[in-house]
Formats: sequence, C-alpha cells, structure tokens
Amino acid sequence: MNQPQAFDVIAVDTLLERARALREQGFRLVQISATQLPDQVELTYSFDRDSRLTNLRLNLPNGARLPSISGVFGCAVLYENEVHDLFGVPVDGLAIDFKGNFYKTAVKFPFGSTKAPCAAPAAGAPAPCAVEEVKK
Amino acid sequence: MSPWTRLLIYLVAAPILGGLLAGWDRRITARMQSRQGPPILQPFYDVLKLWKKENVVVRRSQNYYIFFFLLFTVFTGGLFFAGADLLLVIFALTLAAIFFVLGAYKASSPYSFVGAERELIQMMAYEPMVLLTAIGMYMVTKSFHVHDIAGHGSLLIFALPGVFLGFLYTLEIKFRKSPFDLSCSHHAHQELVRGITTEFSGRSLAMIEIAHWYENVFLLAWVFLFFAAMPALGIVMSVAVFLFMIFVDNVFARLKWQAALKSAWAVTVVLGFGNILVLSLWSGKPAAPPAVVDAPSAPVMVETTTPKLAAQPLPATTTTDRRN
Amino acid sequence: MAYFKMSWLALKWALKKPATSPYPFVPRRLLAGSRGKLSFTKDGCVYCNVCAKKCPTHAIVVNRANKKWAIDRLRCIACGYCVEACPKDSLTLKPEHGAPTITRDREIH
Amino acid sequence: MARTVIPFGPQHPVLPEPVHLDLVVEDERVVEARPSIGFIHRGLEKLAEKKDYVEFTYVAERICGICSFIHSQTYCQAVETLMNVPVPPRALYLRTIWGEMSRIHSHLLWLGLMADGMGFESLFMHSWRIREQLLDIIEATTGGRVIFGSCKVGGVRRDIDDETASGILKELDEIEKDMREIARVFLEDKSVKARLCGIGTLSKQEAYELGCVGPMLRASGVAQDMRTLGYAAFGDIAVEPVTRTEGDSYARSTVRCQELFQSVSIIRQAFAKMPAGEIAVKVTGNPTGETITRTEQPRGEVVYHLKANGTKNLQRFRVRTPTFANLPAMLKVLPGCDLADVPMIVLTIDPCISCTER
Repeated sequence: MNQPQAFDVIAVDTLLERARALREQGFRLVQISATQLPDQVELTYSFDRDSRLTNLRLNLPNGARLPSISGVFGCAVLYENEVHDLFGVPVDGLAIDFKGNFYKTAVKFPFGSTKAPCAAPAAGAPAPCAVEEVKK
Repeated sequence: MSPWTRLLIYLVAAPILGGLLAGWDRRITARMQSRQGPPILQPFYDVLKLWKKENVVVRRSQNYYIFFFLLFTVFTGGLFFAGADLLLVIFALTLAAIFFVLGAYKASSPYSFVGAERELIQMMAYEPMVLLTAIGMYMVTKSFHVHDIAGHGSLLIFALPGVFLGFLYTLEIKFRKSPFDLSCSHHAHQELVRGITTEFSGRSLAMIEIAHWYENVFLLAWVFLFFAAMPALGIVMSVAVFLFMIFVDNVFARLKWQAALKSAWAVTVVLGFGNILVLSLWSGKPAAPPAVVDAPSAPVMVETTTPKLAAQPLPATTTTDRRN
Repeated sequence: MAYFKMSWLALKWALKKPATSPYPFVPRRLLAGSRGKLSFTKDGCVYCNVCAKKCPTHAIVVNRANKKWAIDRLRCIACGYCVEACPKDSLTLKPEHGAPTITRDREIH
Repeated sequence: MARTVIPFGPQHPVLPEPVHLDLVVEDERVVEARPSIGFIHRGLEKLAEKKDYVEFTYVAERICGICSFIHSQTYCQAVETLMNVPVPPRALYLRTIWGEMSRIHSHLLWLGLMADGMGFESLFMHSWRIREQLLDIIEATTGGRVIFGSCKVGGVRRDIDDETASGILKELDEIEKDMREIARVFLEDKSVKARLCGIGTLSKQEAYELGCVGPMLRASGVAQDMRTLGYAAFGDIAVEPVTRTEGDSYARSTVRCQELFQSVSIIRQAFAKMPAGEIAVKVTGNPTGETITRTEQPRGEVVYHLKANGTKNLQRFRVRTPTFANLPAMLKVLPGCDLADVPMIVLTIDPCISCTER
C-alpha cells in the first residue's frame, strides 16, 4: 500500500525541462504542494503514471519567482494560482492568471512568510495566519 | 343558467377550485415521491403569506404588467364561461401571457430574461394547437361560441380524438409541468432559478399564483368541452386529465426548449392537422348527400347531427392509426 | 416504452405509505449508537480537566477549584473524544439530540 | 439575442456549495465560462500547525461533509505511514466497509442531484429515500450520519459485531434492490438519456491530460482507481475499475450507478472475510518525515501530503481533493453547451467546493 516515495530535488531552471520530459513519457500532474520553511518555500510536484508517483522538489528562496508549467500541463494553472494566493510566490507565465483572486482570503498570502516581499498590491497587509484558532 | 350567473360563479369559485387543485397536485406529487406532502390548503397559506409580504421590485412598472396578466387571465376564463367566442378567448389568453412576458422583461434580470424568452418559445409551441382545437370544435359544431359548443348534442371527442390528444400535449406546457417546465416551475429551478418569475415577490407573485389558478380551471373547463354532451363524463375526464398531467410531471426529466418546440409542432401537425384534414374530407363528402337523401321537411337538427354521428368511427380509427 | 421507465416506481410509491414521517409531530426514531448529546454526571467526576484538554473544539471548560464543569453546546461537535478520555466515566453520549438554541450560554454543572 | 452574461452562483439552487461562473451566453448557447472560486476558503491546512495530530483527525474529517470518512481514513493512513503503526487487520476491514458505505451514499446523493438538475424531481426524491436507509445503517454503526467520526490514528473507534453485521447485510439486499430500480430509470429512460447523452464529452486523451480523476476519468475510458493500490483491505479484495468509453455525462452516471453495486459487493466480501481481533492499537510518540498518501474517494483520487518534524503538530498538511483536479475539465467542456446543459456539466464532476477550499 505504501509506495516508496522519493523526492527528486531539482533546480528551478530545470523544472520546465523535467516537466516536458515527464509529459512525453505519459505522466499526468497529480498535485503541486508548497511548504513554507523559515527562509524558503519548498514546492513538491507529484506526477503519476500507472498509479506510480514521481515527485519533483524545488526549493525556492522567499520572494523568488517560479516559472509556470501551465504551458506543459494545462491543469497546473489551478495549483500555481493556489501557490501564489496562499504562499505569495510570484508565478511567471501562467496560462490563466487570477491575479491573486483565486482564493478570496481575508488576508493576503495567509500561508506564506510575512517577510516575503509581495508582488501583489496589498503587500502592506500580509498576516502570518488566516486561521484564527478557536479559543476563548 | 344565464351567462352572467356562470360568469359570477367562475369569478368566485375558480380561485378556490384552482387553489385546491394546486393543493391536491402537491399532495399527489409528494406521494409519488414517497413524501408526506403539504396540507391540501397549503397553496392558500402560501398566497396569503405572499400577500402580506413586502413587495421588492426592480422597476415598479413590472407590477402593472402582472396586474394586467391577472386581469386578462380572469377575463379569458370569464369570456369562456360566459359562453363567448372561442377565438376571442384565445386572443385574451395570448394577451394575458404577453403581459406576463412583458413583466418579466421589465424586471431586467438575466434569469427572467431567459425565462421570458423561453415563455415566448413555449407560446410559439402551443398557440397553433390551441387555435386548431378551436377550429376543430368549429368544424364539428359549426360555431365558435362556447355556448353553442357546450350545447352541441354529440361528444366532440369522437370527432376530434387527434385534436384532443394534441390539446393534452399543449396542456402539459400550459400547466408548466415537466417535461415542459422550461420558463418557470414550482420545483425546478436548476437552470434559471425561477425563470420568468425570478424578480417578482410579495403581492405580485401572489397575483401570478392566483392567475395560474384561474388559468388552470379555465383550461380544465376546455377539456370538459370535449365531453360536454355528457357532463358527468366531462368532469371525470377533466379530473383524469389533471391526474395524468401530475403523473407525467413525475415520470419525465425536463426537455430542452428545442425538443419542446419541435415535438409540440410535430404533434400539432400530425394529430391536429391530421384530425382536421380527415374531418374536413369526411364532412365535405356527406355534406352534399343529405340534401339528396333527406326530405327537405326533415328537422334541421337531425340533418346536421346525423352525418356527424355517422362520421364518428372513421376519424377515430384513422387517427388512432396515426398515433401508433 | 422507453419514456415511462419511472411510471412503475412512481405509481408503486403513490400507493405505499410515504417513506418520510410528519417530523415535528412524530419524533424521529432514535438509533442506539448515535452520537447525539453529551451528558455529564456529577457523581464520579474528579474535575481532572482531561476532557477539556482533549476537546478538539475547546467546548468544555473545567474549573477544579469551584468544582464546575461547563460546556458550550454550540461548539461541541459530538465527536465523543472526551467520553473516551474520561477516566471516571462521567461523560456519555446520548442518542437523542439537544434542543435548538440561539444563545451562546455555557451550560454549567 | 445579443451576448448576455448570466451569473451562475455562488448562490444558485443547483449548487450545494459556492462556486461562481460567469456564463457568457448567446442565444442560450454558452460561449465562454469564467470561473471564480475561493468564497469559503477555510484554511484548514494551516490549522494542522495548531492542533495536535490526533485531534486533527476530526478536523480532517470535516474537510468534506460527504466523503468525510475517507478524508479521516486517508489522514490516519498518512500519519500511520509516518509513524509506522501496525494497524490491526480488523480495523482495516472496518475502514473499508465504512469507506464503501460512504461511497454509496455519496453516489446516491449525486444521482439525486443529477436528477434534480435535469428537472426529474421524483427520481431525485427516490434516490435520496434510498440514501436515507443507508445513512441509518451508518448512524447505527458509527454514531454519525455523514460525519462518521469512527476513524482514529491506529485503528477505528467502534466495532461492528456479527449480529449487527448480518442485519446490515440483510438491509443491504433491500437497498440493492431499490438501487436497481433507480439505476434502471437512470440508464434506460429516454428523457434522461435526452438530457445526458453527448453532454460534456471528454475524450480519453483530454480527460487524462486535464488531470481528471475518479468517475470523470473512468467514464472516458481510463481504468484508474486508487483502490487498486491496495490500501486498507483492498489488498485482499480485488477491485476492477468500472470504465466506460463515451466520456459524456451519461457515461459518468453509468459509471457511478455501476459503482454502487460494486461497493455493495465489496461490503459483502469485506464482511465475509473480516478477521477477528483488535480494532485499534495505542499510538505513542510524534510523527516525523514526509509522505504522499492517495486513496479513492467517491469523487476520485484524493492526495494527502503530510510533512512532520517530530513535534505533535504537523509542519505541513496539504490535501488535493478530487474536485480540484476535475475543475479544469469542467471549464473545458462548458463552452459550446446549452444553458440547459450547464447544471448537467457542473454536476457531472460531482463538485464539492468545501473539499476544494479546505
């Protein structure tokens, strides 16, 4: 049931190349997930072929720009907009850019680091967390 | 009974009967869906509640259209029950519907716009058949007056089975039942929210509801006209038709407007025109012979009714063939 | 007839008893295992505060000094986590559901 | 008619949850559909950093109100993978049974909504009538109707004894009979076919490339079902993915109808094969490491990405729900359809916006 999981760490500039190669081999994009680490955003791209996962990992310093793979995998648009809206990662070359309106959150980039310089106009109001913990 | 008494009875009794019919409709529908359903008087409670509610409108003028919709619907039924000209009745019915559509257009909401457009398409679908029904009745009774048609000695259904079936088909549209609840419907709301009535509330929505009650009673009375020679049968058949409408409502998905328009016209052409064609061919032939066969002294009534009675079996069978 | 596939089902149910019940007049059948309302019995409670700590929504507040146990009903999600955690079996989940409320008052025992 | 923009949602009778579409309509033909979602983003993923990993099972379950059980199951599986917890086999079987029950009730809900979408109210009511019977079984066994709350890290919280099991199997026979009646209408009635056939067609290639999952993908002819990975008891119970090749709305409802019966058969097999024994193991310590766990929800493949760093809170909790993956396909097939088909197409992906905006 638990497939061995490897996270293939790659450099940002090889992402598109790798994505293209995976697409040619008949992979589909399963998900893109991001994790905010203290000074970088860790991005995980999961691809699937015949129920086998291949994961690519990118480490993106806070505020660095991410190239979009939406030209290769069309459905990446949603994930990339999500990464932008929640983590404040600016994405270049989005096929459909919601311009920060994909998620209508109360604060900009709720999951991102507060230190990140934001490309969006509401850069002045980033908050560490959108989720108010239920506490009296 | 004088026309005025009938008119008065209609004005008072139709909304009560219409409301009860709506209540029964909801109850029977609920049972077919294995639900308890609301009380029989629920439609009255609904209308009373609507009447007390605030009337929120986009433009105030939309309410006038709805008032005229109600007025002309009542007028349509009134003409019918007073025994007036059937063509006039149809004209008034169309006029009422047009006011309804105009009211929806006035509301300038995309949903009521599309609803109004679909209502117009539906009118295109049912008008020819309604007209043919009147013509068919004229061909049998030689009169457009409801009074004369009702007083006609024979059962119109025997001469007009095709027209009757076609009329049933259009009734499904007029009653706003599935498969033709395109422009607005009580339960369906998936495409257009409430379609044509989206932007109406409070008193004007109550008026729409009451207008539908009047309309339904008038339409069922028209069904009765097919069986007017035997009033008991007529009432039974009107109720049966109403039950059939509810049944069809419950066993059909909603069709698209293209399908509604095409099928309604196909029915009009095949059943309506077919029936009338057969009727005119048939009555065209025997119209001459009676003058030869019958003595001039024969009473007029006999002269007109006998060929009709003789003509019954043939149109009935031919149109049944067409149906199959 | 390819068009009337539903007829049999609709007619059959029209003659049967409806599957629904007239709800407020006939109360709903209670299922024994249902997680309904959390009920508290004062007797064994030692006010150890475990339930309050385990509660995922912080619905329970325990005051050991005053020997008070309180719950915010609107916050409780009836998960039964506190019932499992309670060392003295003072908490149980009853199958019946609580009455609706519009105030956020804490229920204090 | 000139071009009109019809706002579809976020509050629309056909939508149980908020998604907004601006439909550019020309003569009732949709020319363009502009989506916007994100009205109810709840930030549950962030909440994982505040709640301890055991409590979080209840939050994970509340990501969705329909596939709730499989959410908690997937979450528990992911945490168990991280912590190497040996889950007792009986617990795995119970998870399978409840998972399949939630699949049946979700599919029945969907069939009902679909019937409602095409204006077939009585079919809608009958679908939900059957669903109620199943919800009663679920409530009797787990304590909740849609929020089962019976899964926990290390196993399950409740057992099903043999007597209850035989009662459930008997009721399942009844339910299966009722479901056959409904499925017959869905698959054979001509007015239903008129509304479903040829609507929202996706070719095999398109469906795969747009990243569709679940019944969407299977209806286009790709035999992809995460249950074949063999999680829970699916190692012992073989699952043959139900596929169709047409790729239209009708194919999708066929797939879902057939999955109803597939799930019933899985529940029967699971009850027959269920071993005796413990239903949970005690879990101590904190999770550490990273895992991507996938399971098959009623709506398709769900992906959980968990990253833990040895504290009682997770460092990152990320869910990719099936609706999120199916949205691009929906937007792809909307242009060119009739206004009347829009509810059909929106419903055909079985949209669950609360999942999407966890």
